[in-house]
Amino acid sequence: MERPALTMAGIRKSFPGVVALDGVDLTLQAGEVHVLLGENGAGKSTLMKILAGAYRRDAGEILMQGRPVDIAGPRDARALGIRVIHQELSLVPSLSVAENIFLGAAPSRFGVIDWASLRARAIRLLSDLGVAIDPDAPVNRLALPQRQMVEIAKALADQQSASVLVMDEPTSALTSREVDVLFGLIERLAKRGVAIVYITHRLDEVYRIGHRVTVLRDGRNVSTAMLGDTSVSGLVSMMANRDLADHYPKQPAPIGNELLRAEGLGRAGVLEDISFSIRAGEIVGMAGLMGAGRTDVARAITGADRVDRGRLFVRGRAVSFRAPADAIREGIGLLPEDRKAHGLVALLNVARNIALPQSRKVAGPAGIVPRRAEAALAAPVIRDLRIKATPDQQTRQLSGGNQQKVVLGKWVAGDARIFVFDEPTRGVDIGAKVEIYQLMNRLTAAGAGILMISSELPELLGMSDRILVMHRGRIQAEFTAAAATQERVLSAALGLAGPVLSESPARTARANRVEG
Amino acid sequence: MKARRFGTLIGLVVLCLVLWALTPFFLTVSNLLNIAEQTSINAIVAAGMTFVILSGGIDLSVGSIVALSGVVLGLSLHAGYSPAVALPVMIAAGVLAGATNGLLIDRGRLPPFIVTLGMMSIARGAALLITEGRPISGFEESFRALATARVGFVPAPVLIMATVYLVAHFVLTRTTFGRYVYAIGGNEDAARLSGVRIHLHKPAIYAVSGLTSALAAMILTARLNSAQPIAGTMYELDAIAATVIGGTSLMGGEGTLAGTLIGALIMGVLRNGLNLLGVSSFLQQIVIGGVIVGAVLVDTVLKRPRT
Amino acid sequence: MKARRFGTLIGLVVLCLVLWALTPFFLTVSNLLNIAEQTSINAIVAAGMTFVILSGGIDLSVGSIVALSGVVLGLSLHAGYSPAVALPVMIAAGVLAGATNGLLIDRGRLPPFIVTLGMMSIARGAALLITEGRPISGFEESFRALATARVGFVPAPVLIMATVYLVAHFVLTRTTFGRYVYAIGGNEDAARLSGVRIHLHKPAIYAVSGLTSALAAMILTARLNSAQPIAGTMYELDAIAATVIGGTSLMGGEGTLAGTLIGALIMGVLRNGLNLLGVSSFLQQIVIGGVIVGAVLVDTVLKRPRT
Amino acid sequence: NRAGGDSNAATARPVVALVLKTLNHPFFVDMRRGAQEAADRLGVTLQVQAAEREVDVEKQMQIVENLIQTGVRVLCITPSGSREILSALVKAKNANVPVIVVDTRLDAKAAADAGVRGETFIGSDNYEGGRLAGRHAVTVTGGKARIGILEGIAGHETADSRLRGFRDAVAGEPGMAIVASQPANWERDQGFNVFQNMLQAHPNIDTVFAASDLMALGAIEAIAAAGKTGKIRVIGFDALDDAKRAIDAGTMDASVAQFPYEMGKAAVESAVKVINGESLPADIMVKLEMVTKATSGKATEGSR
Ligand SMILES: Nc1ncnc2c1ncn2[C@@H]1O[C@H](COP(=O)(O)OP(=O)(O)OP(=O)(O)O)[C@@H](O)[C@H]1O
Ligand SMILES: Nc1ncnc2c1ncn2[C@@H]1O[C@H](COP(=O)(O)OP(=O)(O)OP(=O)(O)O)[C@@H](O)[C@H]1O
Ligand SMILES: [Mg+2]
Ligand SMILES: [Mg+2]
Repeated sequence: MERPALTMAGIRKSFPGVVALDGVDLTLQAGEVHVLLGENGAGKSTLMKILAGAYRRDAGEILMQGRPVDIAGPRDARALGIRVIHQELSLVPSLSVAENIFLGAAPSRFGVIDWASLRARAIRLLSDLGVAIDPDAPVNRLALPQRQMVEIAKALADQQSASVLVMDEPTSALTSREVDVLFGLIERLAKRGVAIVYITHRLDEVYRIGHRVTVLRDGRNVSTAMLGDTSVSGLVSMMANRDLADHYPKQPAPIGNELLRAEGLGRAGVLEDISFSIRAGEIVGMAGLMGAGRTDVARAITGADRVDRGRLFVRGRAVSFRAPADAIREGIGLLPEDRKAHGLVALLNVARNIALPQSRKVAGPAGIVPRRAEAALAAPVIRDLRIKATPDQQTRQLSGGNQQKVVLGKWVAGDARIFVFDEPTRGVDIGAKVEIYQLMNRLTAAGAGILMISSELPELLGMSDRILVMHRGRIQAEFTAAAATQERVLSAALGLAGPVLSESPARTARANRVEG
Repeated sequence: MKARRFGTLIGLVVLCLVLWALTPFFLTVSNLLNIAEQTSINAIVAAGMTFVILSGGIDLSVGSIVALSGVVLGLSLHAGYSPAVALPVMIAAGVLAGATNGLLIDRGRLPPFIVTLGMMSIARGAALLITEGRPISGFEESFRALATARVGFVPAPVLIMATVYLVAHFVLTRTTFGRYVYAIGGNEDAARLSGVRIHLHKPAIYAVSGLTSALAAMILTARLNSAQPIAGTMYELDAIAATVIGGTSLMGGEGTLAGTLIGALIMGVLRNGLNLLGVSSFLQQIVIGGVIVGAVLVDTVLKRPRT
Repeated sequence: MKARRFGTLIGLVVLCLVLWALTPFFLTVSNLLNIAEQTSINAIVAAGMTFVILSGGIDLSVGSIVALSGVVLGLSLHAGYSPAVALPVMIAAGVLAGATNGLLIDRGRLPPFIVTLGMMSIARGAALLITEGRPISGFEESFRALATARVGFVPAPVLIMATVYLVAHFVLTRTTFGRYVYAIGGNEDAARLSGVRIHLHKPAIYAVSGLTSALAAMILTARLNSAQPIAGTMYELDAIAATVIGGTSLMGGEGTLAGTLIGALIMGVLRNGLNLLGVSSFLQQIVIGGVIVGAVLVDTVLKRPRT
Repeated sequence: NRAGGDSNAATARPVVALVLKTLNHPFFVDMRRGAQEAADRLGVTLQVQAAEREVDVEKQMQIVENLIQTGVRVLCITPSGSREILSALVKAKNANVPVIVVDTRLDAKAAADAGVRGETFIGSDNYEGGRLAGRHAVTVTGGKARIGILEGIAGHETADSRLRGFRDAVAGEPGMAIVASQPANWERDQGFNVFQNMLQAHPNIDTVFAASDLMALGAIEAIAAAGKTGKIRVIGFDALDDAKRAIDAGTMDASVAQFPYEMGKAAVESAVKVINGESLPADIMVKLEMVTKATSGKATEGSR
């Protein structure tokens, strides 16, 4: 066998109170796509951050082409040809897309930037990636998936010198179309001899592009194998040390009364004529391509954004939300898409984050919080969702997937009846995903209604009772679970199919409704 | 967080040890009471400032609000109202000015720095205007007792300071409002989406700062037996320094009141010590600047995680 | 960003129109040149402040650095050195003080507010110490020309200001250093992970602020024919106000120098106008405070996206 | 309660404290030098302390409280507030530290109420100085002038007295018109800017009164910039060195001299008398003088 492109041997890293990595080995060959798997908090990102020079290792060594190297900072890593797409996006919001892509590596002479060449190269790169993003737009104008594409473009900015490319959950915010483009690109790079580390929680992707797989558990190696020699269930049991019988354990609940109804919601330039309903016991899926407006719907019905037009009913009663607090009072909970920006107060501990929406209840009328009340509220949530953290830990110290579970936990702990989940399983490991699905089953069984926005079609198809498909700010189509297939949903999302393919309870209800 | 508070406390203790070694006048009961009394005004202002900074804001107007509420108090007392009337009126003035800051910041979505910079100028101008620039002096003993009385051997301002800190600490650690202060400072968007009514709580946070400024003005007026429209100049810098030395992050979301109190004491002890040692005024400025940076540096080094 | 700059410009124009309507003295060539000249010092300090604020920091020490580099200049000139020697020396003093800020902030990972607050006190103390509190006055005409000369009808300080702005604008918009300023302010972690040498650029950013403070001190000293250790008091607030009125975000990462210049002009025009109108001193403070808040409010309303 | 002070006093030279409003102003720098000269001559240790800002009476009060702890024998003070400082002086009295008041008088009634009595007052009257400046203006302009005034920090006692004195002196003269009065906050660069602006609105101003020389010196540069040197009389206050040079150069007309050096000297001399148990007169008035080109040589000598 030829000399490995990169070897990490015996890597140790501990944070105050946690051993994140405990003697981990990883070997990469040039030209391979090496999948790194593990439950949330297994240490995947930490290992890659050490490679990127973001953290210093406590022990262990790193060899490139057989030679030991010292990676003291991000610049060293770059100089060695290591490129990393981090799990938590790291872009500069106010700078343009083009500048972000070439940040730290802009073409310049004597410190003066060559803008023309910078733009031209950015445009070329973006079109290689097959995305239509304005290179001059400031990044803070982009939606999360677009930012993710910029992040990918940034890692590829000077591919010529890249020998190792790390992708930490690059597709967690992407829809299938962008995923296809990205995979094409990964294959081309691998052919060119780049060693690629690919971290994901989407097991379907593993077999599409991976050559070898390394599984971590609790900061230790479990195994490294050729993917041809493993099965999905084998991987799952390696990661979780248990078997998962069913990946989409949908348990239909009895459908009850209407909980929420939107009628003709609209906001200039963003949403148009959004009408649908959610009934007790129902999971309503919502599909769409990047930027279709799903997040805007979620925000509009939870009081996060104002709407220009339309009406909203909760249990048949017209409501108008001035702030999310009003929606929460009506029993509506929103799990936002971007947990870092909208979901977590990173400096607060886990218990206080979970208790935040329930503060009034925790505190009672006088507004005084009894000692440990929050911890008491949070403890069962931490247990039920298997969050790898203590109630007193700051949430910023948690792994990405565990942070996601904390955000979810905020609503589970309360008495919301209507849940709006925007990408609920983003960055969540396969075991936890199933737990979340089971949680959704429990919620619907108890009479709750759920709007689940997701870019993972299998999960939508597997868990929804109905699926709404959005296209350019409108509801393009609506399917019953039985009528929905991958192809039909996709073509609706692309705007190819007719407006409504199946009978739509919400629309029918609206057509038959008597004014007053 | 605990390590951090600890770090600042070490700084205070070291400072005290150094002064104890350098001058026999430092470690006497009367001097320590002296320091506590002198620290009280800055400490009280800094308590409100801590609320504001924890919420991710800043309040430059505290000094001017001290002046404004002070002259409101002075005028009320001179107009013949009893302290039982005049004090609520002056406190209302402070709270109102603070709440106005908060409303402008929240409703107008303006940077706190600018709004409170404007208020700094406006409140000062108003204080000068209503007094025509003259101090209002000479109050009855019943009122002056707020500064001069002693309970046991503890001066009244120190008692007031202790009460303010106990109440504020309770509010910050044990009430929903306190939680919201941290949540808003940590991530305002997330707090809003979690049902925190920002429109209610932001003005309240700045009102707290207005309230503590008014309480400080009360002590100051009693102490000087005079309400001056030019009082409180630069108080904002002292209060911010105390807060930040005490470990509260200017980014918001992180910090404690105990830290702020220690921060205020460090500044008070330092000034007192330099006076006792007879250090020249110019050198004092250099030493104070150095100690401010040094205190935070020690604290940061102690707290720094290995990465 | 463009809308925002536009908003502030509208504010400036409205202010000018109001003053034009109120007093015949406002819109004369000589008065406008006056304003430009009077604005130059604050504008130059604010240019450096803009670098610092764009990078997510703040510099409270600018006023003290003006004083310190001013007295260094005065002492050098009085010691018989020619301006060709004295000016580089005083500029080095300013740059050094600024770089020290930057090094402490970067290496010590200290909050810029605290470090520059410390430097504010230290540099002021140093300026007082080396002059024993006395001004240094009376310089040769060759040096004073920096303030008194005119090129055509344009006063030298205005030319210097224009040059500073052109160069600074070029640096901010066209060089890697300039873009790193935005990147560090926008997301320091991202900048670091992208290989930006924070350890190099942060001290440089504060050095720029020290440099502009020294340039301002040069004009101020020539203009007053005197270098004073108490010069520059409160310059930090004026410079920050100009920067923020000009649309630069105190969170860093967003803003322009053109905006800062407009912000400085708004403040200059306002002070000039109030003098021309003979507004009473108390009222002036209220009006200035109101206009600062008002200018940013108008700007924010114009820029606000509908949500 | 002053055991520490006593043992100190027994072994070392007696300590006299001089608490100034500030040391940022040449006026007080001169006062300190006078005091130091006397202290060296008379064999006492001088401790000089000052607040950073002239108007910060609370900080001055703290300094007094702290100095009392160290057992100073006599406290000389230039009060930042004539009534506000009394609270601190009461504490001095309770600690048996005699007080000598310099430059700014205590408010007589408030002092009596508080039971505070300074051993003596050394200084000259700011109000009188203002009147002196006003009368000088009337004399040199022949009773006909268009006057611009540069005010100090709003609400500042010293500046206010000087202004009142000046205004009272010119009030009776129908030909003396005050056309503009603006604050320049006691700063040189603000004196420049404000007067430059004032000239725009009132180009026919022919006389300036500035409540301190710092502002007057700024105004002189503004006048030079407008090419009006010699056409506008500038009257200042404090007779700072820079001002005297300007008077010699003819760019400034006059300044009221208060002789801070003399005040400082007299303060320490009086303190030593207090220590020796000698009695002092109630007031030690230091002369006020109009420094003009004719007198300036003499004046410069006098204040050194
Ligand atoms: N800065 C930090 N401080 C303290 N603990 C940390 C820090 N970063 C990571 N950890 C801990 O280290 C462990 C590994 O985290 P890491 O982010 O590497 O997990 P991961 O495998 O990437 O998980 P995920 O799939 O959820 O992204 C977790 O227990 C986490 O809480
Ligand atoms: N913060 C923002 N500022 C400006 N435009 C935004 C912002 N967020 C989203 N948009 C724009 O609004 C449109 C709808 O975005 P939205 O996030 O609702 O889409 P989505 O269907 O939820 O897609 P996804 O969830 O895959 O990002 C897109 O064109 C997007 O670019
Ligand atoms: Mg991870
Ligand atoms: Mg979305």
